[in-house]
Amino acid sequence: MNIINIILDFLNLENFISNIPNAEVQELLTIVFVFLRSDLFFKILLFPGIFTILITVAELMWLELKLIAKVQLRVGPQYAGRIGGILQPIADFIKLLFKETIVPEKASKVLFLLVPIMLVTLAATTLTVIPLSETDVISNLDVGLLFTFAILAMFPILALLAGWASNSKFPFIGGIRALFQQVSYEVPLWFSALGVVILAESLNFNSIIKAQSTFWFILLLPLGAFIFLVAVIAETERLPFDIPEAETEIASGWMAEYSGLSFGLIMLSLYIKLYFGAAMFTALFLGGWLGPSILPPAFWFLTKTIIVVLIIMMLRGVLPRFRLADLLYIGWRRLLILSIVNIFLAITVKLVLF
Amino acid sequence: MQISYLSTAEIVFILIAAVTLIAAIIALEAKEIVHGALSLGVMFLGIAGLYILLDANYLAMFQISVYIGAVVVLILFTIMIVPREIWLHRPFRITPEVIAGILAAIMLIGSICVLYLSTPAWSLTPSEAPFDWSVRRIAQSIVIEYGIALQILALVLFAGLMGALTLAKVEEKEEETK
Amino acid sequence: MNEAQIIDELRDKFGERIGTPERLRQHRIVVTVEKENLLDLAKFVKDTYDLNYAISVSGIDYPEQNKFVVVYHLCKMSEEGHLPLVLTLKVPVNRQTPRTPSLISIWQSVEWHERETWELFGIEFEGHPKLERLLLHEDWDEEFPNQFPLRKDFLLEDE
Amino acid sequence: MSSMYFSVGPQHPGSGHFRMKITLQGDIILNAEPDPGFVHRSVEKIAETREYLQNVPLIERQCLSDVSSVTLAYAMGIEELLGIEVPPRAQYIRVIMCELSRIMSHLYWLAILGIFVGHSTMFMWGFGDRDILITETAEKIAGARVSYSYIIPGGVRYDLPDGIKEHTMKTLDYFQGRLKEYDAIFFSNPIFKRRTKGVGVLSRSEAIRLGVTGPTLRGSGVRGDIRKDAPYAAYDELDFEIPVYSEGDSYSRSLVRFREMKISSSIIRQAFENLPEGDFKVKTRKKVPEGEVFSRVEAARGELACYLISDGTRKPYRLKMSTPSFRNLPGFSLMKGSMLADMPPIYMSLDYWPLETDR
Repeated sequence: MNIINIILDFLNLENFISNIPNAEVQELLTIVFVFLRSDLFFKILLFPGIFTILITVAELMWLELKLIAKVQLRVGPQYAGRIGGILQPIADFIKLLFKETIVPEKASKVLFLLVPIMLVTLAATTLTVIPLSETDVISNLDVGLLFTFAILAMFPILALLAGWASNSKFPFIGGIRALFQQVSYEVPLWFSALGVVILAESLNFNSIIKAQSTFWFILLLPLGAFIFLVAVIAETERLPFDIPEAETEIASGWMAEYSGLSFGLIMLSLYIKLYFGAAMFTALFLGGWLGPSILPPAFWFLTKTIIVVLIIMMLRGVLPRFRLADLLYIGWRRLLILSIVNIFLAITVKLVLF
Repeated sequence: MQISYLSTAEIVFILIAAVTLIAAIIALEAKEIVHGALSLGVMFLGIAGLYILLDANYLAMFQISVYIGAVVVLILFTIMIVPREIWLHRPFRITPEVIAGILAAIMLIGSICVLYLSTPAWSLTPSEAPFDWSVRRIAQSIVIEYGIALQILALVLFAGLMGALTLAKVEEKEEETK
Repeated sequence: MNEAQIIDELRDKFGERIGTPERLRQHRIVVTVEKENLLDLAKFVKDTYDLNYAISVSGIDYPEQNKFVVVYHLCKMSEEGHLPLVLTLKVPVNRQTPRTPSLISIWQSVEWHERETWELFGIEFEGHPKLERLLLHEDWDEEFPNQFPLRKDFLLEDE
Repeated sequence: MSSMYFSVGPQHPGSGHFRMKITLQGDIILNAEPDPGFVHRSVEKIAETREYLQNVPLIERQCLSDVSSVTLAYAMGIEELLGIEVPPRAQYIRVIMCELSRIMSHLYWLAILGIFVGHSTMFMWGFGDRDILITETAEKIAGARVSYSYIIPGGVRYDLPDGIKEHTMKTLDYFQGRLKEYDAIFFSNPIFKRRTKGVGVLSRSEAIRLGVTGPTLRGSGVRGDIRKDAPYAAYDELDFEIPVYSEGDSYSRSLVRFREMKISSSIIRQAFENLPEGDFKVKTRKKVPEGEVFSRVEAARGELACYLISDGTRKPYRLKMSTPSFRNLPGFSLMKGSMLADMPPIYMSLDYWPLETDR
């Protein structure tokens, strides 16, 4: 019995439907209501679906504002909401909602407007396979890890398309940079996750998490965890790898021409992606929802994820931006080799411990 | 009283197939070449959807990450780097290539028809005893059953890669001497 | 190398071809030179005294005397710093046909200064590679044809 | 491979009121041409229509981050023409204000450099400390935060207020602690070093040939500083060193400015210690005798020269300001051949101030 069912019972719409004379419409609506009352719909809409993600992401934005403000000896948002401007991201989003969306002249209009929507859709899709607890997962896919990587592989296309569709030079350079960066950091990302797969003997997130009940994999594969974290930061375009958005070089890069709601959607997708990267790190290396059973597993998962996100955010306070050439150098010459070493380490650990 | 005559899997199949086909046609016919490349990506996505319908999740994921994550990205990148004018204004003319293409299409469709007619039982739903698609099973079949074939394939690929690198190197040197 | 020496040497070397070198105050020497002898003098001071550093190029408008004066301020820069001495070259230019040779072949650093002087005074520097709009806006010529803001006959609105 | 042309500025987060015309091939900058003039106000022309004293607020508008040095050059020129001797107390106060201005300007530069390489903390710290520490001290002395028109021909406008010495000393103590933190978080940062070391190298001879000035020159190994070479105000009575780095890259130019902030605070301390008693201003006449004068000061961005011609009236006949930013314009040629990502560090290491160029 979930909250949607309670609300539907309260509204008592089924009674109303049974009075509809047309039998076909009646049956169709009945099927819709069965879906609305189902567990799947609850998972998609409320927990661990859209609602939870939006709230988490909004509060992550607020945490970032506050945390960076602390580092920079400022106060940060204060007025929206009672506790230190906790509603600031929501206020920001509402502001963006009412701003005009300007499409540049000679831009490829359909693509230009489609890209933010696709970005948010993709970002949200990845979260369907991340388990907040053993049961709180929308789809317990047997190839969950591969699925997330497959979706991640589609992000650079969208960044490139955003840059191309804007028909403007800075976004185009930004798009190309995003492509370079994300494609080349996908390789270390895959390879470092491979170590985990070797240890857990599975691509399913729940099985991977369960395999960590004795040791978290960060203890067994510290090198892999480090590579994975770096690659996640690069994939999510956070500092020090925010090269595709480098403001002072190429004026916000591939999202330079976006404004209003479409810009809001892009920011939302980037934050969902950040949350998703941290969630993946949690699931692969920090034992996911494992934790003392005093509190529910979802609490442990969210706590660990938020801590990882905060670590990534803290980097923004202390590190400047890399050059693209340095980034590619690190990716191909250092991380790739290290991640291959990591696979050998994983095999060794596997042979010794299990 | 029956709402639909098709099962859910069949509806989904028809939708995905339609999207795939339309995307394939757009990929060939689009005037803006970027749109064409994009619909190629959509087509690959549709094919991945078909794989999922056939319970081949592993294959579907690789379809997405290899074809969309690598091939489409490469195509898009190449298109965007090359100046736009080259792609525009290609008048349609019946050349030997066109005739050959039409012939090939007829042969392909014909052979598919022959295959379809010669296959007795044909169903969209997965077979009764589904093949074990688990990752462990795939790994075993790749490494143990087809291990030698894989090694040879890897060697061939490696040789090809080295050859490509050598060729690229030679060209670079020639450019330098110029 | 003191100022009196430089003045003497310049007088000996160039004689009538330049105006009398004048010591204004400590570290400041002013030489007036016609544009025909400008390049010779510039080469000489650069080679002899190693005045390798051009500080500024300015124009002055004297409408009553029907002339512009282009003023070069030169000094010596070594690894250990400036020499306090500043040599000033003054080049009178006819106001009707304002042309003078550019010193860019001797001091690279006068490039932007000469371009600015060209733009604001209308003095043409022969041999300057790029005399193009620098500070004024692009449609200045349409709005104020043949007017140069730093000339004395260009009046501001509140004058 | 075809090249790509675009303008950085005037509507760009990394340009200021100014434009760079960049031609890019791949990721390499083929050509970078500065295009100043977006904020040209013809200060030199307006100065010819105003009286000498009225010009003080006018000319300090050309460089709002470093107003003291600009007005000091102008005031020194007039004093030389009038033949008056400025009282020693005023000279010391001038030194204090000039060094405060220098710190202010360098902090501004440091903050912008921070955000240019993507370090937002340096940006916030730089601006925060500039506003809270330095600008406030200047306000206590001169009565305004930025454009205080404090240095006038004949001395300074007001005497120092009571208790300013203690306040400044306390501020400087705190500020020097902050400098250590800047070093820890920014100048010792490996990514910052990687982005600036060996980037935009200007050799010693080339620096002299192009006629660059100030920290840009000193970052190339030339010990050129007017404060030492042709001392003015009270600089010849104070003990300070000139930081010089010989690598000539963006990093050494940045380090020169960073060390200068520390040296400036020690100069201010010395000036307060040795501050003589006496007048802070002498009477001047409104009419300035005929003549010409060329006065030079070392502003925050380099040598600032003021060429003043008087025809014996109340207004200057011609006033030419040769500003350091204008003279650093050839430095933009350093961008040729470097990557697009090197553009912000090179641009900022020149410490270019568009308003000063345009005047």
